[in-house]
Amino acid sequence: MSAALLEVENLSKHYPVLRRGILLQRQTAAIRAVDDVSFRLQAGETLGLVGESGCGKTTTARAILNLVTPSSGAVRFEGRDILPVFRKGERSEVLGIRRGLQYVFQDPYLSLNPRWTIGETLREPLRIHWPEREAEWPTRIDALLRMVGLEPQHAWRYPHEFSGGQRQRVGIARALAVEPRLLILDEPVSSLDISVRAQILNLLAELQDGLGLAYLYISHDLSSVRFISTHVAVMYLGKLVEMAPVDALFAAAGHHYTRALLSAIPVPDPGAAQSRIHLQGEVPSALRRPTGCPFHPRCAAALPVCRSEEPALIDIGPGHRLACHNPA
Amino acid sequence: APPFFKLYLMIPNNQPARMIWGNLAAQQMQRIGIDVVSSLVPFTVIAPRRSRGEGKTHVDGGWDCYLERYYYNAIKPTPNTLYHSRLMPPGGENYYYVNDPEIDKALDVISNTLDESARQAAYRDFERRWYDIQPMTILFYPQDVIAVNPKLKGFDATTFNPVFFPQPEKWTIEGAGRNATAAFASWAQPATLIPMYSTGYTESNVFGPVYNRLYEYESWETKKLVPGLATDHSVSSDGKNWVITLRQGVKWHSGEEFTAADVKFTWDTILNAAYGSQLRAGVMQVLGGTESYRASGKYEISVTLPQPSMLFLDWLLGAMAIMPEHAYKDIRPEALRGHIASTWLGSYTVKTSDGKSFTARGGVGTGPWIPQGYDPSRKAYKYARNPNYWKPHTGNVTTYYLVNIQGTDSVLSALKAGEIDAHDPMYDIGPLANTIDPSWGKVQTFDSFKWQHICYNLKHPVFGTGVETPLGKQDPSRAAEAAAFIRKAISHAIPREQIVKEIAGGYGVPGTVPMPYTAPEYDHEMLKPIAYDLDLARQYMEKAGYKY
Amino acid sequence: MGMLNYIARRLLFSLALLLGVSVILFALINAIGNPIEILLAERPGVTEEIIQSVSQYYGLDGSVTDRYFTWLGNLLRLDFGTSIIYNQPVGDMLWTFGLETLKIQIPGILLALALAVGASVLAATRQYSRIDFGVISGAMLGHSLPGFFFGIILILIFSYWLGWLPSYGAYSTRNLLWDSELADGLWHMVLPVGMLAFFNTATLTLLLRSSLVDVLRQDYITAARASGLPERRVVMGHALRNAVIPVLTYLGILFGLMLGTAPVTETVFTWPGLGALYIMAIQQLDYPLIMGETMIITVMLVGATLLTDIAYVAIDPRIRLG
Amino acid sequence: MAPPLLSVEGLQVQFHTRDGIVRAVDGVDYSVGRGETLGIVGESGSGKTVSSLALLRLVPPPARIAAGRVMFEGEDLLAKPERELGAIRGRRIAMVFQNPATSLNPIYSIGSQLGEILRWHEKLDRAAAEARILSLLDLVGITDPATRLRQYPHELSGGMKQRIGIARALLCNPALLLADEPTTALDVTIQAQILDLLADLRQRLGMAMVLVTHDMGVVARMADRITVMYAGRVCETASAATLFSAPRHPYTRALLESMPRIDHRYTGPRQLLPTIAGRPPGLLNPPAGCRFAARCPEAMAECRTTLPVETVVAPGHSVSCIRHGSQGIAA
Amino acid sequence: MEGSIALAAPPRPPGIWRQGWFRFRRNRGGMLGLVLVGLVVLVALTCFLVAPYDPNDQSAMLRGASRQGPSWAHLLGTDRNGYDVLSRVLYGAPTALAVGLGAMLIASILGTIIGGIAGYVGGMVDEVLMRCAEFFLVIPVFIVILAVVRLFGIMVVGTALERVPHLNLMTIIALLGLFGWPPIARMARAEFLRLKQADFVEAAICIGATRRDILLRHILPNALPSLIVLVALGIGGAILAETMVSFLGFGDPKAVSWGQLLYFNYESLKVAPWGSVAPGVAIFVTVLGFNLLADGLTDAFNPRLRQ
Ligand SMILES: Nc1ncnc2c1ncn2[C@@H]1O[C@H](COP(=O)(O)OP(=O)(O)OP(=O)(O)O)[C@@H](O)[C@H]1O
Ligand SMILES: Nc1ncnc2c1ncn2[C@@H]1O[C@H](COP(=O)(O)OP(=O)(O)OP(=O)(O)O)[C@@H](O)[C@H]1O
Ligand SMILES: [Mg+2]
Ligand SMILES: [Mg+2]
Repeated sequence: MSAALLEVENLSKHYPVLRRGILLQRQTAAIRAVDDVSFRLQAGETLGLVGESGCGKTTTARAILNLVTPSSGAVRFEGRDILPVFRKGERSEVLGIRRGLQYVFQDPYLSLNPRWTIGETLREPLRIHWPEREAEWPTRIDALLRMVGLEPQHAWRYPHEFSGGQRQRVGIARALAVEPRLLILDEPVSSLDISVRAQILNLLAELQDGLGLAYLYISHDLSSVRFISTHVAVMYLGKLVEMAPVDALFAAAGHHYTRALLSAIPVPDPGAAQSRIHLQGEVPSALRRPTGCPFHPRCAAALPVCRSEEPALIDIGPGHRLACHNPA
Repeated sequence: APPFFKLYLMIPNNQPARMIWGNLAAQQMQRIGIDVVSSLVPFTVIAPRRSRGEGKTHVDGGWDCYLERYYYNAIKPTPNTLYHSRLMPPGGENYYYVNDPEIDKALDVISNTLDESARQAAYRDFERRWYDIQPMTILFYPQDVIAVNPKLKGFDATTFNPVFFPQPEKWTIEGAGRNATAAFASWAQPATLIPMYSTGYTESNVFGPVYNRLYEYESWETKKLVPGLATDHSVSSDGKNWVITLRQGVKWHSGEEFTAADVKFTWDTILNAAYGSQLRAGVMQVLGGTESYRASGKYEISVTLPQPSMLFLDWLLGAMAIMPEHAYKDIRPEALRGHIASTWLGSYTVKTSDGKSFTARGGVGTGPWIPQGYDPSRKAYKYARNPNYWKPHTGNVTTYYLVNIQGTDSVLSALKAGEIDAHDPMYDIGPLANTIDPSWGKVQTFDSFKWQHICYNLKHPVFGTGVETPLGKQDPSRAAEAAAFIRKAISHAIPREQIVKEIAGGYGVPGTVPMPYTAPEYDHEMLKPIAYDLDLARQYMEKAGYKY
Repeated sequence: MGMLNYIARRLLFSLALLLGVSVILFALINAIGNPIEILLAERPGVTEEIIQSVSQYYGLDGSVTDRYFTWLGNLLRLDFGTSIIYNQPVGDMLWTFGLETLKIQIPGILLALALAVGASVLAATRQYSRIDFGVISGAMLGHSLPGFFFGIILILIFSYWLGWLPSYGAYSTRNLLWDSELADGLWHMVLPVGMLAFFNTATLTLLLRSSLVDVLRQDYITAARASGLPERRVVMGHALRNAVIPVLTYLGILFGLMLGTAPVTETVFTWPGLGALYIMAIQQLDYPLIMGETMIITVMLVGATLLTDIAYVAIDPRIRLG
Repeated sequence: MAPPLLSVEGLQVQFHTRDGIVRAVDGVDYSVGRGETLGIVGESGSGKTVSSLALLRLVPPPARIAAGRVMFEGEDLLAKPERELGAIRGRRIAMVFQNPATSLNPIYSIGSQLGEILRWHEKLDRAAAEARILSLLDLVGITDPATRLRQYPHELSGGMKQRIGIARALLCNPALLLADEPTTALDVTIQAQILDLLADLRQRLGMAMVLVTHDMGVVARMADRITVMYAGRVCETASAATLFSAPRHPYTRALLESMPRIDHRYTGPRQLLPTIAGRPPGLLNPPAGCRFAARCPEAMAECRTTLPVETVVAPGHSVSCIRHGSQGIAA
Repeated sequence: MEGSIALAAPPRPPGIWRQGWFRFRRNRGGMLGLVLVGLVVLVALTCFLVAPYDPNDQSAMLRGASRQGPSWAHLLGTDRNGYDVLSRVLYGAPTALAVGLGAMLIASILGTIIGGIAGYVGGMVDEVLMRCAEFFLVIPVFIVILAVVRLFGIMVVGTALERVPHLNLMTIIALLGLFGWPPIARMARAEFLRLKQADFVEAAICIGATRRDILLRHILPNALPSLIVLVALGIGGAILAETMVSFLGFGDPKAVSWGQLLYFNYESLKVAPWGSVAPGVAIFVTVLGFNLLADGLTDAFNPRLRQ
């Protein structure tokens, strides 16, 4: 296997649950938001990360970028262990890594500084990374805007003068400003209107082809995951439960949770016969995680062993990994 | 032109009117070339500076000059206690360091002579000298003005301190039948109601009707001393030996009989340092010590004074309330201030010698009114008529209240609403007198014994001793004269007439010397009003060597 | 459990707060020197001996720290000491004066709350209407009117010109209204309570209206309407209770504010309460009284905050104190 | 043909804002038969919520219902006095809201919120009300209903709250259920559960339902007929099968095409999604003519000046598009 | 920098402040507030030009004309001191503004720094600072001001401080500032807390912005509008507090303040109402101005709260 662009190894993030005593607080439990997650992502690929709300998708992304400090684990970007660099590296080293790896946020309304024009927002990365090339900034900003399908004169506008889709384009342009190799996209279209979604998805696809980017595409909208991803990873309660190339997963999901997830998506076709797998119960909270396989209380195929033993993520096919005692 | 010198004027900040004329005075001084830095301060700032400043100037921690209201301790003027050069702080009360041989001489005579005409002459000497050198600038004599319920008859008042107090036993409220209730408003809340602890009329307003004195004033009109608890006295020719005969058959409110032991007890307590009486220093000066008096009979006191003193009769006998030995002697000295006898909050039992007991709700006295306690939320002191009073009540009031009401507006509202019948003169209602309708308030004025003045630190090198004046520097022997010129200059710069008219609402008289305007000792012939004349004032400044 | 924990924590904090306030104030008072000496220096004829003996009586003869701890120790036994000026136990004075203060403050708040509820319901349910505009404008004007000045004007009108209401004090000495202490007491309360209520109604209305407007926009209100509940029930039962929640905190603060500005209110109306007492204590440097009063007012404030916090929990099941 | 249970005719709702009049709903017509499920789809801001609230005259100020009729069981709801409308709200027509977290009053327990409605409408006593609520909670699939009664909304999960919301709507056996995006705020797996529940209830109780959503998948699964809205107006109404198989309006078609589909393979050479360019018009000063004209690939000059009116192009299929058979009125 | 893209630049569209101004301009109350505040500021700046008399001129008294009703010579009459009421009221404006602005300057600096640190750093620091804020919030400010003014007045006697002009006023301002910060700190904390987790701040972190950049370029400017609203409200409050202190006679005797004017004149309200009414109205107008301004600002900058 060639060296992966991004390699995540046993990444965990635990949030302490604090309880206030009369004088001091003490930790009574931990929310295991991300628990021992490992995956690799090759250059040019798109890994779709799916799962229900609260399963730890965003936390994984933020931990990779050191926006939250991971509790344990390692993240290697282009073969380099980046967490120690974030922690105590030189600023130039940190900037080097930041250049390679960027983040696009879910909510375009919140991800732009409302007090800055788009031009100012886009100038910021240039100011930080190439302060010496000030003369080139304006042309670069023009180019970025065009690249995401906006007009150069949009640089003078403020975020509130844009629609959601346009804002998301700006968010992407900002991420692209530093010429990254990997974009982490956290539900980039879920807050957009249906008719705009396709525009952004297309843009992402075009950018990927044009710039050779790799994406970590986080979503709970499986249709768009299917459209954009080459590989899919499924998370459940902070754990990866299945990982496979996209068609393999949609064709032959191994995990009962994955299957349930897939069958829960309503297909826009009145005739479609939907054999649905009913999932009982609600998503358990990350705070009160069941023992054994985290999915077993909702799983129709649960065995006694599922209750006591946590299944490991093992290879079951080419690029297909699964954590289940009783695969479908 | 640069100012001639700088002086710091302190204006007590507790009374708006005084602050107003203080400001005005400061401005006027500026107009004759003095740089005045005035500050409005609480009296608690002034007092330590003046009692412990050792005569230093303001910048050195002492003081330069400030505004004050003053009155003497007795109805008969007693300037000897305040201006004698022997009585400078910390021992005495000559806070201004008045140090003038002529004044000293006159004061000695006033204090000690037994010859009334000599005393009158000395008063005149004192006034003349004062008028000449103006050790303080007397601004004006306020006139006391109050408003009373038009139905109230027999009301008589003065602000002479400490024996002024309302005398409701003489009041008749018309149309109220035989059992009238009367009420009187007093501005401030008293601190303690044990007579020897206070010289203020805030307190004597309250405890006054409860106690008696050995001599009392027949009326405020005549200001004549008549027997009270004493019936008579005799004096030796040198004025030192006194024998006082006491009234017999007087009963304390508890039923105990009043005797000479009570008088001795009163004086003993005042002189006993453990009680911390504020009168102690003054009484000590008059009596010299506890050995100078004794109960020479059940109804007789013999006193041997160290030197003759006008204060003995006019102050000690005429103004000092007598306290009951049987009721107060068992109260520990330090506890007396906080005792119910002093606060009137609650009740306590007084044992009499015949084994009976009496429940007291305040002080125990021989006076016409028996305390019925204090209602803190109403701020009202209640009194009941003393049925066994040794002198008959002449009015129809049987229940009497004394209420604390703060504020001029409030007191007038109360009068209008019929809640009170009269009030003390602290309210300064002069400016509002024309808002009072005769249907609910009768405006009444009476003699005041106060005056307002600007006082100077007479150790100050410029306007006190004069050594720093141009004239004083030129000719040190004329330094004192130069300082007097400056003080006279200031005196002429003060528009007294206007102050009286504008600030005191016309109720007052321009001032001259520290002598009550209505006292017989005030020489109206000699003490012509001091003109407001800035030119004259500037001429005096020039006499002191300053050039405009 | 969480609640008890919270209260315990809160009390602990309040204790620290009280200690802090008392230390600062004590230090400040003592920085000016022996208060007795300053006090008595004002009176003629006071000698060093007298100062000594009086100081001793008031326990002012030790070092500052000694004095502080004595004071604190006495405080723990609820002994606030004796007022230097009035020679009365400070505890008793605080009690009588405190009752008088609460007598106008609490009705002031309750009345204001009632009026504010009425006005804001009227306004919020007719958002953008003329009534709404009127209520907001009125509340804004009232909110900006200096309370004490308003009080003075009230006295001028109702007491001086019209002569309907007494302008000072809490009681009449004589001539009680209808010969009844109760009626007379209530009569005296009208103006001060009116002023406090007016002032607070304005502020509360501003807050409550905007809170209510917010709540009325909420889905659950639409849902309640969609369920066919009558408008009255929707507004009073569903909206108002929710709208009151953010205003609750302010009620605590408001009470504090009223207590804090009691000196002004009580000066204007010559009310025999803590505020007036405080002014006297400050003017006369009656340090046991100053200390005791500051403590009591702080305690009342802390208590009010605690109460509002508890009221929160009672009204809003979402809030768990812990 | 029997008259439909509900028919909305020419409904107009306007927001009188400081900037001017926002024509949020500008002439909407649709009808729902007894027992039928109508799906209303449209983009955000197209007026779905406002139009359904307007049925019960629940639009918030500063909105005003400017025109139209809402005929329900033979009466015009818009003309009814408030008092009589109260008897229809919650009883004959009930609503389920989009966000279960905000549509329950946070400070009352579940039992008291539901009980209040029952006691008001049916004048039931406490015990009878409670019994009915328990049976309904059971019906909507809530385990341990007795405990839930005493709980507060914040103590329940999102799915559970939505079930309660549905139970609340069903309390008085309504003839029509208005469900405004009942599953948008929920997770996919929970959404599937709720949709199942709704489908099940509709069958068991025989109610008619208006299901508002912007998810084509949801309407495909649930609706008998579908109305597509765009910028405050109806574009097209047809039976579910027709709409998906033979959409007439360019907007409907573009909408259907532009969605990535889960049942489609996208691997291999990169494919792009067909998209609709531009964005919906503002409703403050909506363009004259067809609202979609500016984004429509097929638009003619006439489209920009002429307002298309809804025209039946086939039985049960009506379209508002000049190109596709509808007439227009010149603006 | 900005000029460099000017080639293709169309006229610059309104920025957030301009936008705010547009929204503000439509708020009638806010505009009225602005006008009132503008008036007070104008008066404060020009009082020494427009006031007919020196504020300390008591000459009316020497003429026997104190407490005179309005006349041509004295448009608002004279007061008990013989001062010209109009001049006194006009000269009160700078004092009021000094109090309001001074106190809020102190309060907002303290509040923003403390609240900012608490919100940004979080954890134990937050806990301690917020306790501290609560401490100051629960202490009855007004009571403390009275005590401190009185005691401090005695303490400074004989020290160099005594010669500082307007020491008393400065004490009051300092105290109002010192006790005025907690609400601002709370707001600043909430805003910093919110903004520190805002997506655009995280985006800036991803881009490699330094902490300084984040605090000064992203968080602070976005927190400002909410804080400005509080400050505008606080100014009115501070002015009111000072007048109350002065009204009780604890104010700065040398300062020409409206509260002082009331203190001297309210007892003669019945015979000379102009002496109290004029300053009362001045206080009212000023406080109303700041309150309306704050309200308009809320509307303009925090439409979130209004919608
Ligand atoms: N700062 C935090 N403190 C405590 N718990 C947190 C924190 N941030 C996230 N969590 C918890 O971690 C878990 C995972 O959250 P995360 O945001 O990563 O989920 P997600 O998969 O992105 O969900 P969604 O689809 O809703 O965005 C959740 O249970 C959440 O409650
Ligand atoms: N308070 C308001 N003031 C002005 N316009 C409003 C207001 N509320 C809603 N609107 C307008 O009404 C139009 C329709 O809103 P509505 O909520 O019905 O849309 P929707 O189709 O339900 O959208 P969504 O899918 O986001 O729920 C929107 O364009 C919106 O701009
Ligand atoms: Mg997420
Ligand atoms: Mg909607």
